[in-house]
Amino acid sequence: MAQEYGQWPESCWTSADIDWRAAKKITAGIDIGTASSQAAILCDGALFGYANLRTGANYRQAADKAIQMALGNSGMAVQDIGAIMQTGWGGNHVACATGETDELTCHAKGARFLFGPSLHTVVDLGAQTTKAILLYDWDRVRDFMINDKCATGMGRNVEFLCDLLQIPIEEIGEKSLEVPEDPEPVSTTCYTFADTETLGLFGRPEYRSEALTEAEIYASHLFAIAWRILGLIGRLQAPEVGDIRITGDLGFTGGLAKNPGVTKRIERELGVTALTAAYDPMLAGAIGAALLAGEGGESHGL
Amino acid sequence: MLTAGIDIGVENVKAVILKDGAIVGRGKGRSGGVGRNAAAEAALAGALQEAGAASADLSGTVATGKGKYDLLFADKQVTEATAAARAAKHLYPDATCVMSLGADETLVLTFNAKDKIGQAVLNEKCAAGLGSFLRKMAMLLELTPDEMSALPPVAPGGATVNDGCVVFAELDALSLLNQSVSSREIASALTDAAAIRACTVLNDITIPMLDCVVLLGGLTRNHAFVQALQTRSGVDFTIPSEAEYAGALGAALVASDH
Amino acid sequence: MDYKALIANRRSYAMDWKARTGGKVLGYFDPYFPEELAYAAGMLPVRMMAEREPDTLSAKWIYSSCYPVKAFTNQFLLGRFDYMDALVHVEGCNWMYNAFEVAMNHDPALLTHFLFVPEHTDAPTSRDVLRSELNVFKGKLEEWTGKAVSVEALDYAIEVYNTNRKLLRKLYELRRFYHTPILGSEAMGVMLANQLMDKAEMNLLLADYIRELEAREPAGDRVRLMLLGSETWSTDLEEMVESLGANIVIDDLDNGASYCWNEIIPLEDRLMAIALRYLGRPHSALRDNNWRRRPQRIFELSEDFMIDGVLIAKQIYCHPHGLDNYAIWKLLRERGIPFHYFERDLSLPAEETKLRLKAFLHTIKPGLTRLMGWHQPLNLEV
Amino acid sequence: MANKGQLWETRPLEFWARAKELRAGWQQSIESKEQVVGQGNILAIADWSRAFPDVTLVEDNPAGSMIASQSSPFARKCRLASEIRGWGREICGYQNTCWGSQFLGYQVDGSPFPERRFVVPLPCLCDQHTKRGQQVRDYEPVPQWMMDQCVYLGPRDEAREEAMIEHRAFSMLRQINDIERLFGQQFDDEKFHDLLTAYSLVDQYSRDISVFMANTKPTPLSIKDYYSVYTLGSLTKIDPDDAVNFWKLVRDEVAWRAENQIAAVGNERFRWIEAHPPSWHFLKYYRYMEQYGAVCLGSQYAHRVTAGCLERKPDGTLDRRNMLYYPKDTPLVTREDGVRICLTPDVRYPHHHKMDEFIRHHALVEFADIFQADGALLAGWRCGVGCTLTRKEQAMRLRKAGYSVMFYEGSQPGDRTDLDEKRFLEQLDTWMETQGLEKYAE
Repeated sequence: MAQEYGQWPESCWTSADIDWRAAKKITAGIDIGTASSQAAILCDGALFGYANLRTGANYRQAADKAIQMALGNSGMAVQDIGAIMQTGWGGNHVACATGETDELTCHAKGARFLFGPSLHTVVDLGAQTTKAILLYDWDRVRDFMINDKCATGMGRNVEFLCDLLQIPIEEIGEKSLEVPEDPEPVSTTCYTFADTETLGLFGRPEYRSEALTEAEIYASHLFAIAWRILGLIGRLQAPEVGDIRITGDLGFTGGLAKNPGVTKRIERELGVTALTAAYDPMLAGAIGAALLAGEGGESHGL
Repeated sequence: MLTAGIDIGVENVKAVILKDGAIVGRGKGRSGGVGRNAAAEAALAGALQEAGAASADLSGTVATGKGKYDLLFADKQVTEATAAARAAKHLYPDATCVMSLGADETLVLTFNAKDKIGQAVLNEKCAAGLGSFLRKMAMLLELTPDEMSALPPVAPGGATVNDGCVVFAELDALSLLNQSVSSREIASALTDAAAIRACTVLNDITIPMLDCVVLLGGLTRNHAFVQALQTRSGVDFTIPSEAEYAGALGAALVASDH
Repeated sequence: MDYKALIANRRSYAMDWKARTGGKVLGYFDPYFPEELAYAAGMLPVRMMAEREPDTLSAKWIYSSCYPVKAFTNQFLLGRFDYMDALVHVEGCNWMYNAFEVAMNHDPALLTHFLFVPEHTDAPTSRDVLRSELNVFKGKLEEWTGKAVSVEALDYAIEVYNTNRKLLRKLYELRRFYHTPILGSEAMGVMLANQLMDKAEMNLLLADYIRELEAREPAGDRVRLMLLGSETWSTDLEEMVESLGANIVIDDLDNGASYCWNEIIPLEDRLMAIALRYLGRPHSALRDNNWRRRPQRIFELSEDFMIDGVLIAKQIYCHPHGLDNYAIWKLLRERGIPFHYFERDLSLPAEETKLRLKAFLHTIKPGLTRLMGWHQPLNLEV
Repeated sequence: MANKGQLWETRPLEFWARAKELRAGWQQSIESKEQVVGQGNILAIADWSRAFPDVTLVEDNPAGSMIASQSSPFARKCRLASEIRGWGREICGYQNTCWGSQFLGYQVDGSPFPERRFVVPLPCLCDQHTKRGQQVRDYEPVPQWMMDQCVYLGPRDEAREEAMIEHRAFSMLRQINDIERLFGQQFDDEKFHDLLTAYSLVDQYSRDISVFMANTKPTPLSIKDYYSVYTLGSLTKIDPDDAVNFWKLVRDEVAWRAENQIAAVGNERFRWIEAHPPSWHFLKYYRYMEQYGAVCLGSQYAHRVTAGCLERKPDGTLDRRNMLYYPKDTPLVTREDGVRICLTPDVRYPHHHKMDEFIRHHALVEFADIFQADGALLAGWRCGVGCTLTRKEQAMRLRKAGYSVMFYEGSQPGDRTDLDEKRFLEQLDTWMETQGLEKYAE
């Protein structure tokens, strides 16, 4: 098998310390995304196990595999879980689920779990959709913005671009930050435009004062993504006059949250430092779903 | 005289060694991003090996393709249009039109009475990256290139996706996936949508239809796509066996001019 | 009323109408097109429907543009509008103008006219210039049909159209009830069908339909939404909203509420009466620029129709509505009306739109949001 | 320019020095005086605001392009500021950049954005301009005077025009009266008269320049240079006499160059045309094309200055279509009549896309023919409706008429976001190569 450049390694973990048999309440959440799927199991509100894997073309299979991986060798079986909430793009395919809810609410709840109580603005950088969420109370959604149709699929496209450029996805972000100053971003309109532009940036110094370095090319691409996301965040609460601002602390979830080439640039433009997640930020949706499952299947914050 | 032509695209690099108008060696590999020069060197080495020659034997090396300016060792660069025109005219002296389908670019050329290029049309940005798009969708749907190539045409009343924009097409494909439509049916719809996008480039200058339209480029290996393009455009394409190496062939022909 | 069938059979309806009456069919797409005038000249004004079809043709004639305009162009080139004898463009959206040009140049036999309607609707001279333009158009119609447009014909047309508007307003009145008997998709379907038909015939159908609705058992609790944004050509968004337990009860779309909101006030000078009706219409986005009427109107409708939230669905690359976003967002935010803004094209991506709608509906307290205030005012100094 | 492949004699333009002086003088005049600054569009052939002592009307297109040329990152920030408040990507970057700076409240150097005291929105020409200036009124209520851009299609119809001109004249007169009343400014009718005659003369000179460019091979002036002085003709706020003298200077120099075969570009081998104003950052691409010996002759827009592009008269000579003619010795008319004269040609702007059938169908083919062009480079601006309208159809017609056409894309002339520079240059290479031209090494 040829080297895979565009994919995050799959991962799973099951707690060795928690005695699940003693737990009063066991709940699980499964988040089936278009590119990756996650499962999270909570015992009395504490994370007991999780899994993060590629979705592939079969949502049902991915869901089964995710929950099995999260259960690990703990001896717990699916039947032992009190309630299982499904969410995400394919969040209607999970055979063992007892409830279904929308992604935004899950991400809000999951992000508070991952980032703590000071969190007010969540930016979910998924493979397919990008969402900016403003929280209120403990974990309610006050307002949210989802990417324009033209800006869909940004996350997965980074994966594909890494594959084309043959640079591992874990490295592209760090590498892009090695530039002294960000070059002009490529097109922020559409990833097809952005890709064709990025692929053309190599070589040919006569067009520019000097040819772009490898790092500058990655920076150019990731800066464009960051810029597009910035517009989404800004729309949440644009002040009458002045620069973009956000309320309270900021947290990133989703696959691109692990790409500092995107997140650091957003932080720089906003002048803030984002909170650090206690676990893999891709788990926010699944953890949120598990928390919602624990609230007795109430699927939204009325 | 021995010349080399290298076609370095966004996905693959192809090298051809030409001896007195005949291909005597071919090489191919992935092109990568920063690794383009190395990839081209490797492809050229492969071609030379097949030709049983050494790089010192070459009297000229010409590069074409999106990465042509990344190659440190090429003597000259020519645009993809020139390379495609040279290759088509070399293979089919009667060609009246060439369509080249790459991973990133779709290109259509017509010849005028003097066998010079009359009009050249490059795809609009909305139709960029069709080859890459189909590969990306194959990855999403977990289908191999052979499976993509063997897809049936879109069935009447079958699933369809947006044909105006590949980004929207992808979104529609994901919706279909969620509605448990089979991967193959979705892939057929995507192939058709890509063919429609390619067809818009062709339509720009070739109505009424021209008699000998030569189809070149890597996408010609995808039979389902070619079939869909033929159906959508009504053009009966002439596809040479060297279609995939045509860019490199054209470049090598230019090299032999000097 | 089987509005779906009426919409689907629009071509055969128009052909049949032509055979029956010997009249000509006239296509238009701008909301400011003075239908009465064409109707008085014995023509059938029909709003053109943009429909998604595999499109290999439009790119040769037109670059980029919004998707409905691309679809129009493609449909023209495919001959889908072959039943139209005439096409009139009203000064307004430039992309639409481009489609008009393509149609005109592609088919020289098509009768075409360009009608200027002021974008500055409230100057004292606006009505004069519009009246002058209507007179020019009347002359053109007479040339096309070979017949003079009589005062009686004008009066009849005005009467038919006024009746039509009254009936459509009744439909909207039914939507005002908290437990309304009519769903948003049905109402929009009727609006769309209405714009494809001879109004004298449609009025009969409408009267029956309203009686039927009045007798219908009202539906239960549903989240009440308002729809803003670009014109629509289908009811798929309304249907999706309904599948999630909500209902669109009011809109401010050019081919929705704004189409029927005001009537012609009779004047001795019939053309002036028509001119005043169109200038006095609820503003379309492009014409809402001297004295703004849209934000205030949207607020008033939101109160009148007791809505819980607003959906703004803009066509991608629809700049008239893009230009109005600022004023409308600002108004909705200031008054604490929840809204969700998104862009769409002719097709609605099912899963992505559902994701938006579900999440949006979860932020609303049905029936109470409007009364209790959306959320506590946001403290920006957290 | 001593490019390899020199075919013709060439030498620098002499009017440059005077142009620079005028530009500097204008800069000084706006910096030194306390002005009532409005935002919007002049909407007429002559800049009427010049007839007020201290009124300046800033158009958001040039304001936006000035910001963009000063700092690309700041312009990007401006557009983002505009975007987050709802104005999307489909709105022209010129306006988004200018409005964005207003939303941010500061300019590129950090100083506060200058206050606008009135707004003049322009509808119709390109309908993205419809609400031009409106956002100023939305967040900081100031007076607004809107004026319709009335247009129609079909053969000239003076009766139809009359109502349109009256409609426009009413708006403009009201605007002038209101500015007098609100800002205590006196409108100088004599100066207005001078402006009209001056613009009329400038129009004739610019027509002559266009004729020289069209008739002479090699062209004595390329559009690259012409654009540098273009705004001194129709848009700027220089003194009317200065404008007339300057344009006479330019005309005379171009006439001399034409007579003596002095080329604008020494290696002219390929003449190409455009269809609309280029983006503000286009200079380097004109230069790039000159490496191939390809020289640009401009567009109908470029040859407009005050009215109409050229047409061939029955006797074979070239003349401007719809000449604005208001000679110096015309007796001083009333303000009302002046306003009507000022607005009349505007009803039928020939570079406009809405005009009589002949121009609309064949505008570019006719233009290419008159200017003896070899090909056309046409732009598709995804979000620039007014600049893109009918472009594809024109390309089709040009191709049919035997001209070679290249089409490139961007989001809009005021915004480089979508202009994939590398790809664009590759397209230029492709175009030139397929025309059998090779680049001369510098």
